[in-house]
Amino acid sequence: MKFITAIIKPFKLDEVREALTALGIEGLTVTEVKGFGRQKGHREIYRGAEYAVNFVPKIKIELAVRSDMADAAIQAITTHAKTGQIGDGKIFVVPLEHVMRIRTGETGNEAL
Amino acid sequence: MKFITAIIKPFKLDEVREALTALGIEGLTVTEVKGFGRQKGHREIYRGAEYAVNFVPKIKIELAVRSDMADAAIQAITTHAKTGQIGDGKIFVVPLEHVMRIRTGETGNEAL
Amino acid sequence: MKFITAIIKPFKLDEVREALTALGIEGLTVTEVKGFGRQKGHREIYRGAEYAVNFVPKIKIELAVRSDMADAAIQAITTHAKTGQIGDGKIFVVPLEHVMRIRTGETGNEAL
Amino acid sequence: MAHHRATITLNRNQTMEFPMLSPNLNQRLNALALGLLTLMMPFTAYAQEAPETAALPAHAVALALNSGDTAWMLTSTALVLLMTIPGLALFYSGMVRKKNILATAAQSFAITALVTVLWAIFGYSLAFTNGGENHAFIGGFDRLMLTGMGNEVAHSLGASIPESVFMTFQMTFAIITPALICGAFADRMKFSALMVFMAAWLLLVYAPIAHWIWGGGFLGGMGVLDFAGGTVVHLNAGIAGLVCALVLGKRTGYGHENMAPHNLLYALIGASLLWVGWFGFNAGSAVAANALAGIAMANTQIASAAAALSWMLVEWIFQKKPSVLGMLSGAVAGLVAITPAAGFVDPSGSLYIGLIAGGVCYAGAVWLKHAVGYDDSLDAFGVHGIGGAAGAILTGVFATSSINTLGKGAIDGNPGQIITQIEGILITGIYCAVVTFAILMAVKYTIGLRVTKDEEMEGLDLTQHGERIH
Amino acid sequence: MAHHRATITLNRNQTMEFPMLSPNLNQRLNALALGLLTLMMPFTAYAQEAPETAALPAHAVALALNSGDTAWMLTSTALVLLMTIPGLALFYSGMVRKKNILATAAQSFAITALVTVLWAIFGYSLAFTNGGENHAFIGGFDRLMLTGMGNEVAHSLGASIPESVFMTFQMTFAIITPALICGAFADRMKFSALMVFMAAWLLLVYAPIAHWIWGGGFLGGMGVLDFAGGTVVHLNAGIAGLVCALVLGKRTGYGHENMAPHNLLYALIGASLLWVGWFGFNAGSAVAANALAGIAMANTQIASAAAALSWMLVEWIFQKKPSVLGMLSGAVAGLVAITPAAGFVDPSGSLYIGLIAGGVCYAGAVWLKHAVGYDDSLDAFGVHGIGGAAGAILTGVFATSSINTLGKGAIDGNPGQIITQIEGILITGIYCAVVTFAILMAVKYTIGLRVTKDEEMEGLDLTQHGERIH
Amino acid sequence: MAHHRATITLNRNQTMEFPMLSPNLNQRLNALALGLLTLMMPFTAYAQEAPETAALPAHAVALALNSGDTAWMLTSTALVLLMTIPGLALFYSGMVRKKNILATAAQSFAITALVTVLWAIFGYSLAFTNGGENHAFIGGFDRLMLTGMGNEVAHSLGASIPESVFMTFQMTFAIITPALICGAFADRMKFSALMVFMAAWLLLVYAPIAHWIWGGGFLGGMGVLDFAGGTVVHLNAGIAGLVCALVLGKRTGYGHENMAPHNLLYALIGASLLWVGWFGFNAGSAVAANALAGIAMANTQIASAAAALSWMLVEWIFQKKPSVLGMLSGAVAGLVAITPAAGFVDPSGSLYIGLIAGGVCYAGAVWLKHAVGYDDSLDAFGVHGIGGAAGAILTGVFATSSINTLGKGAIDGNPGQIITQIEGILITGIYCAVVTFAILMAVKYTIGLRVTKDEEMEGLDLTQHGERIH
Ligand SMILES: Nc1ncnc2c1ncn2[C@@H]1O[C@H](COP(=O)(O)OP(=O)(O)O)[C@@H](O)[C@H]1O
Ligand SMILES: Nc1ncnc2c1ncn2[C@@H]1O[C@H](COP(=O)(O)OP(=O)(O)O)[C@@H](O)[C@H]1O
Ligand SMILES: Nc1ncnc2c1ncn2[C@@H]1O[C@H](COP(=O)(O)OP(=O)(O)O)[C@@H](O)[C@H]1O
Repeated sequence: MKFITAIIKPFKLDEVREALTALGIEGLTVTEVKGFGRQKGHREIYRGAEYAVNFVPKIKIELAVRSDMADAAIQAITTHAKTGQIGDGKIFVVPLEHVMRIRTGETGNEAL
Repeated sequence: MKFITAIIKPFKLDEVREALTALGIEGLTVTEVKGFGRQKGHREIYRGAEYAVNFVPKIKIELAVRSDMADAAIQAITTHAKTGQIGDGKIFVVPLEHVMRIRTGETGNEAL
Repeated sequence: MKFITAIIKPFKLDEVREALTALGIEGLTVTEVKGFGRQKGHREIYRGAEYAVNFVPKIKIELAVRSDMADAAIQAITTHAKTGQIGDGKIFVVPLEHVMRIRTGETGNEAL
Repeated sequence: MAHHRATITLNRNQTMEFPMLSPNLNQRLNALALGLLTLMMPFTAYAQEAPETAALPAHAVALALNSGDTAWMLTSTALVLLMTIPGLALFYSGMVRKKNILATAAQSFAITALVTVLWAIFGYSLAFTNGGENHAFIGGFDRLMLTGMGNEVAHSLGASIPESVFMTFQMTFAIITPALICGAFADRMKFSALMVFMAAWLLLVYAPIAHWIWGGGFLGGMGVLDFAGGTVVHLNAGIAGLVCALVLGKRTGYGHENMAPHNLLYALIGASLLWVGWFGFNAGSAVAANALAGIAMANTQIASAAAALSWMLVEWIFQKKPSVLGMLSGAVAGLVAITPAAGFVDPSGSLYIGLIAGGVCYAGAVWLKHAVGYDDSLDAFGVHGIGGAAGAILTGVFATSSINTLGKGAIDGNPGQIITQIEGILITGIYCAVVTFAILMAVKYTIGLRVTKDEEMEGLDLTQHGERIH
Repeated sequence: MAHHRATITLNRNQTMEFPMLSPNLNQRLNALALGLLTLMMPFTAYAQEAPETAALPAHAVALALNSGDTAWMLTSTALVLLMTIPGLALFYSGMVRKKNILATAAQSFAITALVTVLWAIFGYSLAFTNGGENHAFIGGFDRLMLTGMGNEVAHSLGASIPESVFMTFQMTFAIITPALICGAFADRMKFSALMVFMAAWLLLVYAPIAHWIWGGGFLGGMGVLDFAGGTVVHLNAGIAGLVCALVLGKRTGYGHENMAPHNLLYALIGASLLWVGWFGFNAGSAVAANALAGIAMANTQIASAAAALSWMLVEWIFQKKPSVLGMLSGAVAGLVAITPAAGFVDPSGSLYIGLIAGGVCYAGAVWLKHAVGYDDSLDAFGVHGIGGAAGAILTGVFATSSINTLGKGAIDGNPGQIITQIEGILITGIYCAVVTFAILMAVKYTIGLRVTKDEEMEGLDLTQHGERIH
Repeated sequence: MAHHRATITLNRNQTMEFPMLSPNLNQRLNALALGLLTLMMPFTAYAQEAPETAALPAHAVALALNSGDTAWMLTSTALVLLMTIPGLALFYSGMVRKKNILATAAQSFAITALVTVLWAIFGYSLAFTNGGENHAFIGGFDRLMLTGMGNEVAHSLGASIPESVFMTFQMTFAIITPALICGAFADRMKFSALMVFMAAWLLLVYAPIAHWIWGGGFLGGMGVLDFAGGTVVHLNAGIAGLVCALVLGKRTGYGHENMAPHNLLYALIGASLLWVGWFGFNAGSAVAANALAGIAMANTQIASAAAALSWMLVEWIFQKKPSVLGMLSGAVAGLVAITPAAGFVDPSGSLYIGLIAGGVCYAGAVWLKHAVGYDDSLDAFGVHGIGGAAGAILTGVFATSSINTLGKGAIDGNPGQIITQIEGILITGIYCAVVTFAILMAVKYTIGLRVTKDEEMEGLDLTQHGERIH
């Protein structure tokens, strides 16, 4: 199994989620994060002192998937999170050793 | 060492934390997240337009543990986070390569 | 490639970020988290009932780096996040299998 | 309200007083009325309508318009409304957890709407008109749906202002009293149950008690001093709150879960608006823009400040830190305690009342509540019940005829007043407790009082109103 | 304002009336004026300046100061300003998404500053002074930059208060009207465009219409009843809002994106302050502290409450839950609908008006908007346009001479009044729509009306003001 | 306050004036007093007590009650209290970081409580009673603990309102002045130190200066024009703030850390309530509901709006964007600048004063502060100090006897007034600076002024009050 972490632009969340659901992925976890990267943040003015805010609001999606689903999932995220403009985000994949569904105690693929 | 990520219901946090402390686990990190899964979110009404909020508030617990502690920790989380109802959450485990305590520079198990 | 997760004290964020940029690291993701560990939280009073808040506000930095950059990055974080007082935080490293930049579809090191 | 006590007196020995006082008084009044009216071009019309006033109901008199008094009472009405929305709405919602903020504020808002309509339909008439042979216990029907409240009529408790202003001013009191109760059962009552309970409570508890003390009923006749509503409003709401807290039971998780307020700044805005609005509540109860209103305002300000300081100090000593919530609660405690006394004591009296109230209510909200173990969530009883009782008794102590000839307290050589005050507290408190309990039972066994455990955990905002703060 | 109707009458048949009325009236006025003035030590000076008043412009009269009326009008002015800042600012910003909260609130604040200055320079003069041969359509230049508004002069619409007070009171009406429009185009108009649009709108739409109905223009002459501005303020703003919504188009993502309010508690504070401030708006429109002001306040309170309840009920039935936003919108709808009627109907009339307004505006904001498909984002048209029209018509139905001899409605045997009211609505609405559209076009093709799609997505707070709520 | 200047005059040439003026004036007053009193049934008692008034202290006169004036002053008092709580509390806490929001708001609230009690005990007496041979410098003890402030007495500065009202109105000024200082040392002063400092400052700085200018002291005698407190309140608070900023030093991280406000909407609510409340502050300073109050209100509104626009414009030009905080600061700057002038200039004068104030204070808060390098965190000096000084000088320029015979400025052919105004600024400023510095030192070397670096980093909410916003 794979643990996929994707950083995307906030307003793309619904689109990406629907795409993943379409693939039959039934669960994922979302976190509001701040990103630092090529895309520069906005500038705020305060009492004449204008300062740069280096961080851009982003959404982090974490989902555990069956190994054979990983590529499809990554594909889905890329296509639907893409705007072509700087700041679209990244996808990170790490091997997932063990999963358990708390409610049932199921483990492995059944737990996803 | 293992890096355990658990998604649980918010009001179960204190109970789970105490259980883990009882096991001698001295540290963990908590994040407020939004979950998407079998458990469906609430519905909000706004100017007659009722729309579904697909995401459910959840708590993510991240903790690094000694490999020999992993199962005990998972066990503790499962027992104390469980309500038996849909939405209880998941536990994910990935292998942890390296740990360091910033204050002391200790690494490996001492750093946990 | 490595996926580094560091828990640090909030007011150290800017310093750490600058240090990492100096190393040529172009991206990272930041999350506001609550930490539980040796450092104990503050106490709040409410209607005479004083209760301990076990969690301390922390910042989680996540960054994916080229394997050969990992040590330098860890070094940079340690030096700049350190105050020497309890609660400085931890650094966790897991192997990173796959990375993709959504905008370009680049993968591997180019995607970082 | 001081005036009615005068009326009471007048009523008691009409035979001797009225014959000689009223005629030439009325002459003077009419003269002035005429003089002022002729100055208002578009309304000269009304002057002609004067004869009509012959057929006035028992509670009413011909309007002897004083534009200054009227200006102040219009303002006071706005100020007292400000106390409930947004004042109380913010004070209470600032003390709850995020998931209940909207629902808590909505309770004050919905009660404002509900009581306004019920007060117009029957509340005012039952409380402030003449009840004939039952007058000692309840008013009559002369003003059902406010009929006949024409332009040239006034209530005998305020002959210099239009009855419409007096009615609306009283309406704002009828609004805030039930709204205060909500603090006791925060986070757990069904919205539907709340609406039903409050409607019944207004009819069966507030209207009668207001009549007893202000409307010409027996308690006023007994000589109970209650300048602006310490007993009618605060003690009354506090007792009702305690009964609610006991009947509904504790919030789920009370005691072990952290129920710290989500945003105390809301509570600070609310407490501040309560403080400012209280000028209308207390100084407005002089029903005139005169020296009595002035002293009432000064006393209100001083007592509130003194209580804020004393609560702060006590907490600083016992908790090592002066909490913001403590300052706010202290200020409100002082306002509650000075309410019955505002027009009867002098500034030093109000200073003492404030200092005492801050300490006593601290004990009530922090110590007594935990000792006895009920969950008076936002201290409706701890502050309004205890503060109201303390204020009533202290009025009996510090009332001085140098401020108001209608009130002599212990320091003015009339210790008996303290007994009278306590009688007032007991009668009101017991009646309120019994009837409140009955209403709660009726609601509980019909539509039910409390939300389900799951709803309570998800929060009232989403479950009762389908909305939330993001 | 009821008064002006009287003036109209005076103007129409001056030849016969003034000669006999004014002399001894003036005597009485001067006598009193003198009497009062001599009591104000530092100002005895003015007594001497009396002769000056000989050279008064057509709209003005000598001040016959009534301190009570003046006190109430000073207060009312403060209350109406409170309606816009922070009232409306909060009501609107509480309904938008986080990224637009500051910008939305800033619109009300900036408009307050802009209109104040423009009103002082030309607005007041064009609306409320005598326009000579064009008087039926627009006022004159006697008060450009408020020159000559000395200490002993009053406006003929309120002889008992200083003209400075009358001018400032009217200013607060001129402020809130454009501010209300903002609800229709929330989240998408450029701040620069907003400032230009509002300046032009005040000059070309508000000032003339205010003159037509209150300043002595032809609509008042036609007998249209508008006690406190249902047509001038609310219908006017509502129509302008609808045109704005249509011209600017929908918010990006409207319909599929979740645009739920970020923090409805702000909206609740705002609605509450609107409610309280409305006492100044409606009761202040009596331009005196008298029985008419009293009844206007009572009616305001009752209609607002009734509408809040009826909207709540309708929503409870159709949406299964009574939303907080629904209660707030209902209360505002009731306040809007009672505005033209406040000084013409009795409490039962206001109860009916409120109950109807709540239902009608619910239909407007929830059903009509989705049916027709425009994006009147915060329901400026749904509540103020529809509520304003409903109120105007219902005034024609429920006005009764038992409350105000100046207004007879259908229930008082004068069904024709309904027609007159509808005429007023049509004339105002059509003129407003046409001119508003023209102004929008002018702005659109010069500096542009709408922010870019990216700016809209990032939010107005950051893109228009470089600030945000953290 | 304009009135006292008249008194001054009277005092100066008593020998000739009083003998002839006062008797028949008093006759008139008493006549009226009697007339009015007899109309208030419950108080006829007081009529008898009239003789008492023979033994009045030097500062007092018999009350010649004007209910309209009293209504307005009761209202003004409520409005000025509203400025501090919640107005200033929100304005300031809206500008700080999340961790300091509650503590910042609590400063205004705690100062309100503290000053109220101290003002009642000694402040009022020292500022507004007769100090005998030291009268030029400080008042006396006739009103310690407000003794003898009966129902039939007035202060000579306002004979038509009860002294209790005058005292409470002045109290609200005494409250807001120290509260304004807090803006300068936000985020870093110990709560305990703040309480001690403010108590001493009220006694040693505010009370004397208020006496010098309003209470009959030497500055008023010099002819300094300060209608509503530009010098006593704003310049005074601004200077004290600057000294505090210098003595306490900068916030940790000032300059490099991002200290952006957490929630500017709070600041917008606060600024709005300051604006609305300022009507009571300025128009209330006429101590009557008359034409002077009217013009003061109009001027207040116009200057505030003009300053908001000019600050906005300047910022738009120099920062490319008009920030919300800029509009708010501009409005407050305008309110500060018009304060001393409100009752002396005409609308065009107030327009100029506003336009200038907006630009000057922008320079003070944005440019000067960074140039000199002190950390006047929320611009207490930048807005109130600089705005207060600018306003005082501009009063000397634009004061015109066509508005108020008591004030002639440069445009009225009296350039010397500018010098007088500057003298007033210097004397007040220097005295304030010196004594403020002394008090700070005393506190610093006893209980200490500043929180520890760790406490500052954790935030004042948790460290000073054990609470926080979640
Ligand atoms: N090496 C990295 N590790 C973790 N997160 C990263 C890394 N690089 C980028 N990110 C995340 O991806 C987001 C987008 O990256 P950015 O460089 O701004 O644009 P792009 O992905 O189009 O090059 C960043 O805001 C950050 O949150
Ligand atoms: N494949 C997954 N990857 C990441 N998080 C998941 C995944 N499946 C479920 N979750 C998280 O677990 C939560 C609970 O899952 P859900 O399906 O709602 O109930 P249950 O775990 O009882 O089947 C979800 O809200 C989501 O946060
Ligand atoms: N085993 C762990 N797993 C995950 N997070 C941890 C773990 N131990 C500590 N942390 C995080 O590191 C933070 C600092 O740890 P703490 O024990 O308080 O101080 P120190 O790191 O100096 O010993 C904690 O607040 C928590 O967020």
